[in-house]
Amino acid sequence: MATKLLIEAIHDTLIDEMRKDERVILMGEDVGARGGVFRVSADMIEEFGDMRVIDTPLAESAIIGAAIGASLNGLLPIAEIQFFDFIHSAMNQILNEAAKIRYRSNGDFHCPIVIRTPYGGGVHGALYHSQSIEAIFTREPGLKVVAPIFPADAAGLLRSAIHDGDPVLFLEHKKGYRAIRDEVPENGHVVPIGKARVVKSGSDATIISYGMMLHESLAAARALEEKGGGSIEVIDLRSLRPLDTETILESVMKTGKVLIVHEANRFGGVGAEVSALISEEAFAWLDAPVMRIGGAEVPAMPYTKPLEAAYLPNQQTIGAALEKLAAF
Amino acid sequence: MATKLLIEAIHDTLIDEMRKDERVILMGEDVGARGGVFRVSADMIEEFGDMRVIDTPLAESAIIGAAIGASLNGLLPIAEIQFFDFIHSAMNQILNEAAKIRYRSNGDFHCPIVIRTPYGGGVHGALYHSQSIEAIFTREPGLKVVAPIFPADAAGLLRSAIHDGDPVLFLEHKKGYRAIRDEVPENGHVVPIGKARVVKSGSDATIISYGMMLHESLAAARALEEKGGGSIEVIDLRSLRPLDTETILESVMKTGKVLIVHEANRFGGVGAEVSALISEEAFAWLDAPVMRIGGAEVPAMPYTKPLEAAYLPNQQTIGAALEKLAAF
Amino acid sequence: MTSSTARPAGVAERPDQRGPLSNEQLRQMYETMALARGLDERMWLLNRAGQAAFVISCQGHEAAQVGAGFALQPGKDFLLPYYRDLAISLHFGLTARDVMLSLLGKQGDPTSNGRQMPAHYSSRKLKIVTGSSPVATQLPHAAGVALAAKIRGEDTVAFTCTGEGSTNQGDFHEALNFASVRQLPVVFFVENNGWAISVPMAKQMNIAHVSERAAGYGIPGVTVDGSDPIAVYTAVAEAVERARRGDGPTLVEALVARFTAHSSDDDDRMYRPLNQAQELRANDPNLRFRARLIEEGVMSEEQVKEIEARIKVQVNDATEFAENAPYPDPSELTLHVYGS
Amino acid sequence: MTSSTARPAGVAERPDQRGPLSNEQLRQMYETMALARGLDERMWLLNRAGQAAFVISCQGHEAAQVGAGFALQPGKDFLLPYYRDLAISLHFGLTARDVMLSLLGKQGDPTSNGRQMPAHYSSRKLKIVTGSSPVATQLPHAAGVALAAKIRGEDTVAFTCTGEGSTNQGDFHEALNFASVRQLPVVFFVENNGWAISVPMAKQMNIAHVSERAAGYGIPGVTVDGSDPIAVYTAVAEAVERARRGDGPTLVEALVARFTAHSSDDDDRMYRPLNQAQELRANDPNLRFRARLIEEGVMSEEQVKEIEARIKVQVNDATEFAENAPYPDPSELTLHVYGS
Ligand SMILES: Cc1ncc(C[n+]2csc(CCOP(=O)(O)OP(=O)(O)O)c2C)c(N)n1
Ligand SMILES: Cc1ncc(C[n+]2csc(CCOP(=O)(O)OP(=O)(O)O)c2C)c(N)n1
Ligand SMILES: [Mg+2]
Ligand SMILES: [Mg+2]
Repeated sequence: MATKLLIEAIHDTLIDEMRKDERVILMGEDVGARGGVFRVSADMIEEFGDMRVIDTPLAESAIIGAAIGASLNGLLPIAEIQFFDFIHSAMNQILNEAAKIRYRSNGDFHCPIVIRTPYGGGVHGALYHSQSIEAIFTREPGLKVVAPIFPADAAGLLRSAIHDGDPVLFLEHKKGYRAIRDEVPENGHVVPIGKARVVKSGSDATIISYGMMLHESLAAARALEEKGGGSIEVIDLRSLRPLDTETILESVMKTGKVLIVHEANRFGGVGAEVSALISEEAFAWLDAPVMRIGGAEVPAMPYTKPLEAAYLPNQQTIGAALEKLAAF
Repeated sequence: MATKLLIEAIHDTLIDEMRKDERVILMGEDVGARGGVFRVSADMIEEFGDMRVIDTPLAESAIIGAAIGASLNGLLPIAEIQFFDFIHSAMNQILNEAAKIRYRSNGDFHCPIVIRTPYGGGVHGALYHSQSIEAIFTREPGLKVVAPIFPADAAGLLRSAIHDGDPVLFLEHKKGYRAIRDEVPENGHVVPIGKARVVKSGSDATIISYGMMLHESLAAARALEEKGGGSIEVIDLRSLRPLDTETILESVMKTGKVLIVHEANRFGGVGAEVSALISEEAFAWLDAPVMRIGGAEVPAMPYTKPLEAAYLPNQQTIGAALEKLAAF
Repeated sequence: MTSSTARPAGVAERPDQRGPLSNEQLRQMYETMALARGLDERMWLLNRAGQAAFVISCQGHEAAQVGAGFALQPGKDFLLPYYRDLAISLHFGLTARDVMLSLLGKQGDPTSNGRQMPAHYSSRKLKIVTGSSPVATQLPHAAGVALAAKIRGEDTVAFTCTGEGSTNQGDFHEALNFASVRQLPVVFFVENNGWAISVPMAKQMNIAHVSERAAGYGIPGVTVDGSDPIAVYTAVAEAVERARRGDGPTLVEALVARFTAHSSDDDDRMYRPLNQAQELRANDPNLRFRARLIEEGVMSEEQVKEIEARIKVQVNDATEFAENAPYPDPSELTLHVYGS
Repeated sequence: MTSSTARPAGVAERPDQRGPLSNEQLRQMYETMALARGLDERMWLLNRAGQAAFVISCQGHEAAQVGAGFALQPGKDFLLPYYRDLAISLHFGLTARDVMLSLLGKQGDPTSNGRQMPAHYSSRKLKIVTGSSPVATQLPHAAGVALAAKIRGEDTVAFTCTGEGSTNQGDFHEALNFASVRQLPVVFFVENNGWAISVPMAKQMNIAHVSERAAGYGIPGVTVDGSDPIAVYTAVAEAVERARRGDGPTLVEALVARFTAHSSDDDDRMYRPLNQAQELRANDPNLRFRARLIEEGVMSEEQVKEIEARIKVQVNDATEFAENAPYPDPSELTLHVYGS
């Protein structure tokens, strides 16, 4: 098993799938000679040519709209949105078109596209290069949303996404690209969409998270255990829609205490749905209120260091919440 | 006190505020001679002229973008989006611009616009003339969202929205326009943004709702009481952001049982946030799981009668849930 | 010819010619125009009778649509229509029964099985691509359909239609630019009836012809008289050839008339004088084309009677068939959200 | 003149004239261009030294920006800039200290108090309107600013800038169309440096000049040599007069060069030959304008020395001032989400 950075796992899987299946194309701003602004598609235009690795004009709605059209005519397009923060002008194409094509045509048409985009903050990207607005998309039936933060999951979920018959929003944490390195199984590793993973098992409380906050949560859980504060189970959702209800509820029924952590602001975030789901399905098993930690309840992440740091949850704030939870 | 239809209350308040304040303008598709496709702005271009009642080209992003610009130069624009289902191409202007202008400029600029739009289904509008996608907007700090369903609230909240210093999304239920008639106080009635209303008080359980489902909920509550099934409190949120936490929690602490009902699908809906809020803040007072009822978990509301009917919650489905709740 | 301004307004490039069309084809053209009109008029009757909740019309657009349709190859080329495209959808193979099933939202409606509003014509088998109600979103789709064809080296053409008011949408701009940069085999067809619901052309854009917009993308732009199916055929045939040759997209604007209110939910007396609507009908392309074919000896009075008779049968049959068809079962509500 | 195609590429309308500018104004022009360059170069040094996380440059655009700025009335007209508009923002009254405070994200940065990335120039007092990072969103804002002025009967002009790649966005199309239909007093200024990060003009659009897009909106489109501040002044002055007269918007394209990589996060050697970047610098508008003013006797070697000296002092002072300024307190995080 090779050890790879998150970005390498994505890059290598893209190349592997494009070699295996001619129908797969990549389109987006600067994905060609530049290899993408983060170099996720480095050297791909050289191998696959500019008919399959397409530098598009600066127009997000056309990128998604054209990808949709290409998918309706037999291709498996991967559309890159340069930053999640710039996806808004494509929302009509994503939410009103891609997500509704199968349903509105009664299954006559379907739309197998993947939308890859870097999200998340902590890199001095400020209000418009740091956003975590996944909840806008997870609420949309017809769309699938994944946010792998381990290289193996990124490789396995990207493969599933490319061959899924429905549109999949594939979220890549830009801070994780070069911060997270881990083992990746060789040849064709696949991770099914809709399955969470228990990253660390425990018995006293459950942390449910995803993205970079998963790693902060792990650190907080371990720190608490070291000082004998209890045994914490940590779940990486990986897929945000569909949610892995089974894995979530199993853990809740075991520990009876839940802390949900994500980088997005709390109000209306993925954590709200997970919390509501838990009260509906596992109320009788709860020994404490389901708690949520999220980014600051402000329009977006500020640029300057002290404000950016104050915006983000971290091991300390998570640890403090865990202790509150343990005290119940 | 005059009795008015929901649509009349909105129409009359628009005229009243435009007479009182020269800075108020109305812009949108067909708002002029046509008076809007629902006739909300009937006869307004005749009174205020086409400099203040503006028939715009068919371009939602420009409607909102120009309204933003006009607000930055001293006007109080009211932008109409003909159907909520067509707001997507303006999401960049709403979420990345209007909602972030005050914050990103550290309070140097602010964006006092109102975005009026008809939402909701049950009128054979199908997938693209029936949507309830308010949760996309309620999750956005910097934006306010209101959804009055009583004529008096519509008048009072529209007045507050026009004079609010921040962008306000003003949701008008298109089925309610001519279905809901009620008393409206004269001269300058104001309802503050962020305050819910206890429409019917009760002691055994609380229904939290808004929009047309509020009326279905009221009917279900009354029906249950008549057959001695318990006393149900019914809250009309009216404002979806900010939420009236105080009124919500007070009621929960009184009744200990909560049913949340809205027309939007459940996953990631406003009800998810309300449910999560209640478990965090009133867990100890809960005698039963917080339950949610929403539209079907499908991409949007179908056209044909039987499927449209099957999509929507109604007095019967709400009543059944109430009985389940009462049984706890 | 790269812009309508090269020509007086609304005049087709070769209005005198009818291109390489056989008399048989010309009669088919007329029959499809007439069938579309017959179905459309029946839909309004059903609406007024309370049987159909919503109708939106092709009346006044038939000649433009059918003329364009004959320049394409149904079965091979893709059609990405909008809600007025009943006539060209029929030309692509949609049947009268299909149309009535979707009007009444009945089981078996091939466009959506009753899920979409009427007039959202769609069929994978017929290469009519499913569309939504938000306008202009099909234009980028058409570019994408053409992109796939070009990547595979096929000479398929994507033909997409919209109204003139919808060319003010960002998606129009982004789609034409994308298609031109990649030189994709797509034809953008604008049915300019001068109104966007109640908003007249002058309040929609500050140009005389939509085709003037082609210059901004470096593609040819043409304006043709949409009441002359042969002129439209000629202009679209040229655009289609260009696309098949690999010389990229064309913007074709057909000047048409909207005979009815915007839809059954609209009342156009609020914003356009009644006599205007009447004047438009006075110049009905269907009647003019029929007279012309008779006059030119392409079609006999006999044949006209046969055509009218066939259409009457089809429209009645389709209506009855749809009226007797069941509604979809409520259990269908949750089908086809995801494939797996 | 309604399209650049009326003129050979990149040649200004009246390149020989300098318009009604006094020698004093011409020297001010140069000083602002030079100050912008001085600040920009210092920002890169601070970035390389690890003090500034992000820099995006105006280098190569200064002449176009300052030439345009002199055709406007700061204090009366509105500026809706984009991230390269350091030079014109200085002309509108932003100070060297303001710029350095925002570069380092320090307390007192008037553009956002450290909340936005550097180069998001903004100040209500100076009528520089706050902008975001998503491109082209400021174009509809400019139309709206102009709409408010027109409704109140003021002769204020809204001047907004963007890059050529950003003209592919739907908002460009919708804004120009809206502004033209309402005949609003706005000038759309495109700084065409031939690159959208790594994407060359040819992959962005299939036309020779962005100004050709004006035809689609029925407004004048001009292309000027953006390395000649006087040519830009002349073209923009005409557009501003047109706007003040009530004759509507103009699209002005200035041909400029991007001397640096797209930003400090970019490495342009991946997509453009090193020698191209060097060739561009060989034709530095700042140096050419300085030589020209000296040659024409507008500015003496003495005065050049004084200007360079003043700039050195300003840049050093601003750097020191910003370095010594405190960061915003973390408690500021939650301020200004809502007004009430
Ligand atoms: C994005 C969007 N906004 C608004 C509407 C509502 N609407 C439906 S048709 C129409 C007018 C379209 O005019 P035009 O493009 O000229 O087509 P026509 O109906 O005249 O054929 C409008 C505003 C819509 N369908 N989509
Ligand atoms: C909507 C959107 N998509 C993508 C980006 C990322 N991005 C920033 S600048 C840029 C290129 C802009 O090129 P151009 O408009 O020519 O301006 P220039 O930088 O060349 O002056 C891109 C793609 C963005 N800021 N906004
Ligand atoms: Mg029209
Ligand atoms: Mg550029």
